[in-house]
Amino acid sequence: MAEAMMKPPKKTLGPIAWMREHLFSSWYNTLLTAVIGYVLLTSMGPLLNWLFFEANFTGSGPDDCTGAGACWLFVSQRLNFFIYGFYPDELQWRVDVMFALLAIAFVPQFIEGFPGRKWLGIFGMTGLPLIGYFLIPGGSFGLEEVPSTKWGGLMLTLILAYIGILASLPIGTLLALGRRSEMPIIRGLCVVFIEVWRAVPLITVLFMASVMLPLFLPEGVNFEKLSRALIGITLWQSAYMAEVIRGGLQAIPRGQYEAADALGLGYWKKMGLVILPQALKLVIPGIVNTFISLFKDTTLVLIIGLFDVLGTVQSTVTDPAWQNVASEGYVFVAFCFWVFCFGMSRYSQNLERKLDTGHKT
Amino acid sequence: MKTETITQSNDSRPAGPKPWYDPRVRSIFFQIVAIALVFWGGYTLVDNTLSNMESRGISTGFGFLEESAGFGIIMSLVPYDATMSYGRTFWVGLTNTLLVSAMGVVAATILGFIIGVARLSSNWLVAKIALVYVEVIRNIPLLLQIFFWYFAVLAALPTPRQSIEVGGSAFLNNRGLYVPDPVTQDGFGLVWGAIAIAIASVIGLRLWAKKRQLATGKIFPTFKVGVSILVLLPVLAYFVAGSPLEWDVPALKGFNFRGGITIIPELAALWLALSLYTASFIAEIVRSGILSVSKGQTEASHALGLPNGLTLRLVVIPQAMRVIIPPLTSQYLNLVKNSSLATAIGYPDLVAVFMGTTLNQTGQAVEVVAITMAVYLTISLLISLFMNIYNRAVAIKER
Amino acid sequence: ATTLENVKEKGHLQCGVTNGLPGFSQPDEDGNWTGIDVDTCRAISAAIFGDAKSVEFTPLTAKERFTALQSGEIDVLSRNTTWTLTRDASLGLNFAGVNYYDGQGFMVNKDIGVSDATELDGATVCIQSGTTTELNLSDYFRAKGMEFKPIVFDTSEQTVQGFSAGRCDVLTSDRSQLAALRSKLADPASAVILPNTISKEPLGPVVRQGDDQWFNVVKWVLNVQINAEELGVTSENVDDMLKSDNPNIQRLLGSDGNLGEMLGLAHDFGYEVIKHVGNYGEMYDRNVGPDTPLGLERGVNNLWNNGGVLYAPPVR
Amino acid sequence: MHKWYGDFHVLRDLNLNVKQGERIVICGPSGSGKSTFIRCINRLEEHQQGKIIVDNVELTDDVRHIDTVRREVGMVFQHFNLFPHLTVLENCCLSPIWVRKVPRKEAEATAMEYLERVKIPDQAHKFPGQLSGGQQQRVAIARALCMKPKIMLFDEPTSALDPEMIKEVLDVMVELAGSGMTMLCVTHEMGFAKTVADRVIFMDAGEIVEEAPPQEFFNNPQEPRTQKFLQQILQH
Amino acid sequence: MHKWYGDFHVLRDLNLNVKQGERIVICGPSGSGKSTFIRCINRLEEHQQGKIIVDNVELTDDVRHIDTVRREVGMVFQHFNLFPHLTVLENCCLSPIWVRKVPRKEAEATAMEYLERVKIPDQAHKFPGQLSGGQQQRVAIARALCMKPKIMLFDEPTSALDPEMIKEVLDVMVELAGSGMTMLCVTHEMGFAKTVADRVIFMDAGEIVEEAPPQEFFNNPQEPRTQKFLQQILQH
Ligand SMILES: Nc1ncnc2c1ncn2[C@@H]1O[C@H](COP(=O)(O)OP(=O)(O)OP(=O)(O)O)[C@@H](O)[C@H]1O
Ligand SMILES: Nc1ncnc2c1ncn2[C@@H]1O[C@H](COP(=O)(O)OP(=O)(O)OP(=O)(O)O)[C@@H](O)[C@H]1O
Ligand SMILES: [Mg+2]
Ligand SMILES: [Mg+2]
Repeated sequence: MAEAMMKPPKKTLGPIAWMREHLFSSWYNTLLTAVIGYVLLTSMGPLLNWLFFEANFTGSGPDDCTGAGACWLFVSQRLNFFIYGFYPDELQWRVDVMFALLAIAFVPQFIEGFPGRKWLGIFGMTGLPLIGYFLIPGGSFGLEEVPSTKWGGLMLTLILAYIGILASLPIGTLLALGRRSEMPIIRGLCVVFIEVWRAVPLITVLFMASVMLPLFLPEGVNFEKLSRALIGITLWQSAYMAEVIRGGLQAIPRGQYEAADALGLGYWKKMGLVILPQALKLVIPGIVNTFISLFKDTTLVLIIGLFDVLGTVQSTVTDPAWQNVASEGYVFVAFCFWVFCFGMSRYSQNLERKLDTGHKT
Repeated sequence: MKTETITQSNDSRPAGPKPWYDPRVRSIFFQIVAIALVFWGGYTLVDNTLSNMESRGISTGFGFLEESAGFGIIMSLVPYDATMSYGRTFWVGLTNTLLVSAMGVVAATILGFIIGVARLSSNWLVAKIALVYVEVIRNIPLLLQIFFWYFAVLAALPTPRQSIEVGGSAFLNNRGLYVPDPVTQDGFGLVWGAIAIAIASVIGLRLWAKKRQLATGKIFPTFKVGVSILVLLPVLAYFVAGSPLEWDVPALKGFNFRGGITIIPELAALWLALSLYTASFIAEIVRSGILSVSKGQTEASHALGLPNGLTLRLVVIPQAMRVIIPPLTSQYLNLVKNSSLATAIGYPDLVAVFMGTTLNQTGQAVEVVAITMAVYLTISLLISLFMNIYNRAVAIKER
Repeated sequence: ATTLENVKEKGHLQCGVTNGLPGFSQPDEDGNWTGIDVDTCRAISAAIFGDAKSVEFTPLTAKERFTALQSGEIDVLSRNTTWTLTRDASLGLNFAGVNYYDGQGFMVNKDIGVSDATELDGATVCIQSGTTTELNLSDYFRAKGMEFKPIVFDTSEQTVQGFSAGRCDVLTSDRSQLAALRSKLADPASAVILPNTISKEPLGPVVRQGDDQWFNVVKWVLNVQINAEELGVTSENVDDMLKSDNPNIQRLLGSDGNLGEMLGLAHDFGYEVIKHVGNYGEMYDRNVGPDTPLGLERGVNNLWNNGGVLYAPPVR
Repeated sequence: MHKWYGDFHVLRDLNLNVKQGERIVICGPSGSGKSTFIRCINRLEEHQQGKIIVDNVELTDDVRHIDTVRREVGMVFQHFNLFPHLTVLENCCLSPIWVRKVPRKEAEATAMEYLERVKIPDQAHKFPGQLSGGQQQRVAIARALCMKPKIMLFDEPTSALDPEMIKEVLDVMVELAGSGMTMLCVTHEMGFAKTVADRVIFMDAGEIVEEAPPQEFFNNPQEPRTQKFLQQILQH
Repeated sequence: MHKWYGDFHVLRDLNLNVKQGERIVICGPSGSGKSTFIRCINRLEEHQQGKIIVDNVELTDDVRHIDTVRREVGMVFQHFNLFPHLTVLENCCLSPIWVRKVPRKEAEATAMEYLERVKIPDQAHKFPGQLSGGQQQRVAIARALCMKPKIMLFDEPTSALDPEMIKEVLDVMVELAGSGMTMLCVTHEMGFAKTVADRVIFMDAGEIVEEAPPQEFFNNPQEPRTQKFLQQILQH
């Protein structure tokens, strides 16, 4: 009597049944649906009109913005400034190369099963910054020098975030190890360092880094403003990174430590070969999330007078030639950030899901 | 002969190894080195700073806190005018920071919980709206959102002369929201008393009702009765005392409103941006907290016959709170720190007033920045401490 | 090492300016800075290096500026900074002179129908943080027994944005800035600048205290420019003037004597300054004068013998 | 009764009649659908075809029916599923107080009674996390009993326990069986099955393969699949 | 040897002499200190009084001694503790390569040899997560063997396994015992003890209560505590 072929009775859901189940299952759900539906219907129309239907996309100057909608012309005319800042036009290919390399290294990370994506990722973490180190500022290999004061816009935002995260990873790892060390003084120092940095707002850190740092250093020792902002961001970020990594270290079962001990591995080998590879993999989502928040926080460099993408937009929306383009500018910046952050957060969520199931097997 | 021997012996520890092979000695050595490095680093830093400051003729010390400030601040919770000292500007900034932080924490928590639960709603539309909200808001820099709210709100509101009137006594315009300021007269003490009594009796009622319910299983309509007591008793006292309250109603004088209580747009925008932004994070925390309670728990609760609502209330939420609290704490800390972005739109918080104007007028950057950082450190330690205490109270007892 | 030596070693001058104020210091789209404060720095650069381009600009907000100078982040602060006693005495700074004599004024929206500052009782005032204007404002209203509400912004850009968004009735700043800021409004005609001037605002370059040589360099570059105008030396005729037999001009341009070397500069530093940047009048006309969008008359900023207060000590 | 997970036919044409007071042991290889079956009885899983009738109430989508059935059926899980934020006593009283609306005093007295029966009255004020596995499982049994159910379901109650604790729990279950309660128990403890079961049911691939009193089942299994399974289990 | 956890005296006056090639099985009730004892030998725990001498090296605080001892002693844990981020082969090669500084080629060859001995050479390039419990435990044994230790310690190697997998692992251990390796094994598998042990040691409350060859131990236990324990264990 094995009815192996018997099919389950299909629960068929027509659109009406679907709506009954998902929108109108009870009186308050019906009410909620009605209210939200009404608000959506009334607000989406004008918004879409402003964004697209009545907006101006083409033209050559402020006078071509005639429609009632947004003046995207403003953005497209200033796009060069928003992306490269003051970087000289004829040298912008160098930035473009970096953008391309960045895309080559990291876009495959989002594609399941892309051949060699692990190696591309490793290149992105090591080779890419090295190339960037020579390419962007120039000054060697016959490349014309571009001082950091000329960097700006999206490119500066990416540089700040990228270097910040890259440098804070090793420092954060050391701090996390220190915080879990059995030596009370080392642990204490790490705890104090981490907690202090985590407690202060980034803008005070940036303020210190940008105008006060030379006061603390011996006379004559000085770095340019960008490097100092980077030092501030990195130290601040590594405190957060340390906490993320500590979470990973704590998630590694004691048995792993003991097994490594039993195999005779010393402390650094134990950490480097057994514990950290597992812990770091475990916290990649956390690291990506930290990166996202750092990426957003780079906007604060605007307050210390660096022209990141928000800074460039802000400095142009008051241009008297263009009337009332602030909304367009801000929407553009919001969109830039949103695309990057949303992509990354999706990536980390997928990874989290994968790790989650990976654990159960 | 290769043997493994485990012998009992009454002599104490085996003879110690050479010091440099003893992990204890090594660890002490490393720690001493670390401490020495830190002290040396700290010393050079302080030394450099002092000598740099001296060679550049920068005045030092905290004497400046006594000097008269001489600049105005638009909003302060403590009495302030331009003749008061720089020390006072510190308190003005601090209270303003605390105000917007506290308001933000409350609003973000409420909103975050609502949205977090909405994410799990069975209503498709509600769940999707909550999802879109979270994904949009948390992926856009806060600074940008602050600018947006500030300038968008300002642009949307009318000038003082075209104020939006609410009931003839509250006014909304681009200078802020003006509401009447209650000025208590003699005899208002009676109303205060009534309020106190009402609150006390409602608490008593709740305790009694819970006890009765546990004792007899009967449920008392605490909420309805409680609200009635809270409203009726003070109102009654108010009329008995002969309406001892006058309202300082804002009025248009010259080109601005005077009188009443003002909520300035800077505060509103900052508060809005901070709450909306933080709420999107709290929503995710709440959602994952609820999801983290294992399915077995819900099943066991169902197997015991508890319906969905009670399962959520008695089994899921109490356990979810344990998962929610630690990340919630760090969101609160983030909110407090982020309130320092006030400086971008001119809300007079600690960073804007003290680390901004005061620092600039006195030029004593090291002292001012040190004080500011100490304040944030203290706030964050206090919040952590408070949250840890709570956390310990709700922690699961383990073997 | 002295600041001058440091600067020479670095190969460039680090100069703190505003982060955007037309006429004083403002970057264009390519990052080239212009303005009267910028030209002051260029003149110093010309005096040291014989080249007006060996200067890098650090944009600073008002509240960052002194810390930046104190810490050594910049060599000279040329950021429309008012010379006051406190700043001279307690901040560890020295004002090297005045490159623009200014006074604080008010700009109001036409609609509110105010024509004099005394009618401003109860006004909401937009203002830039960390300025003397913040203090003067408070003094002025207190002295007149009037009330006001200050809205304090970080940058002048935000101040204008706040004003044009209707957040405040009045924007207060130095009068020269008001003109610049007004030009940034979407509709400049909608705002008027009130006639009142409520303070003295001598603006000039600032250096750190305790390095007299550097102080002298900056001071005398400025004086050279003013003297040049008085003597009729311009960037156009400076080469001809080298052959002038007026001993004053000869000393100024270094064709006679080596006054420059006393300052630690080249003997012909005056020539380089005028050649690359021009005299004070040229600098003024180029950046803020009547033919610029700001359209400011010389007024008190004219030479002493032309009804102004510019009176530079002689180069001798 | 039939049940599907998506297209996967987990339970095929199960047909079982349990009399009051009967004690039934269900066994079978992993994945054969034992848990699923037992969870259907409590409506923790939905069945798609066929009828489940518990104490004269048919389990349908009607919430009232589900509630009624759940009150009459106690369940003990493999992983105990105690509520870690409540003490042992509170765990036991939760359902009586909130579902049956018994006064707390009374509920606590009953709970203590049952805790005594499972031999851990002294642990009443500890939290589950502070107990050993065996003790936790006994609390889970007491908790289920506190609802005074007519039927008890056990889903491998001992498989998450250490060997020594298994005995504690089995002892309690044997005692319970002696008291005449209707029991359905998924277990691999053949000793237990021999001692108490009225019927042993062997399931494989979602079907009931064999159904017999224990002596017969163990000594003289009919189906080849059962024989093979018993061989494996009894090997060591 | 004595050991304390704080004020708690876990191991009291243990005294044991193991000859080369001897196979010793340790049993005893839960919490009696078996694991602690075996972990002390490997210095995963520190002992506070007395001496532990392994292969003529005394275990002291000296890092060099600890290192030497750990090289000579292989350990297999209850929960396998394989490194999930490395393949089976990499797991086995880790210690030879990094501690014994064997060239990778050679280490891999040795590892394959041992994997063959535990009968899973075909799994060499899988990750531990892809293996069954029994296979994992065999990898753990191979990993310990790859260090070519003189002594192997087993801490309840089968207690985390399903009944069906226990046999696989025991078979490997029996084979290993046959090859003349010194073994200390904590286990409750009495069958195994009977087959291979030279001596069975019974511990309770941190003390060695009885110590005897297996026939004697099982058939004629001397101490009442041992008798009671054996009764319980053999009951089901
Ligand atoms: N939620 C689910 N979705 C899809 N398949 C499921 C689900 N739950 C169980 N199954 C499958 O249904 C089958 C029966 O599972 P069930 O848990 O009832 O088996 P079991 O006999 O209790 O096994 P065990 O002895 O391992 O507990 C298994 O093949 C299982 O993989
Ligand atoms: N880290 C520790 N701190 C304090 N007490 C401990 C610690 N580890 C073990 N103990 C205690 O030491 C005693 C011996 O523990 P051990 O794990 O050696 O027992 P065991 O014989 O291996 O038991 P089992 O059969 O359960 O594995 C137990 O009472 C245990 O509670
Ligand atoms: Mg099951
Ligand atoms: Mg053990």
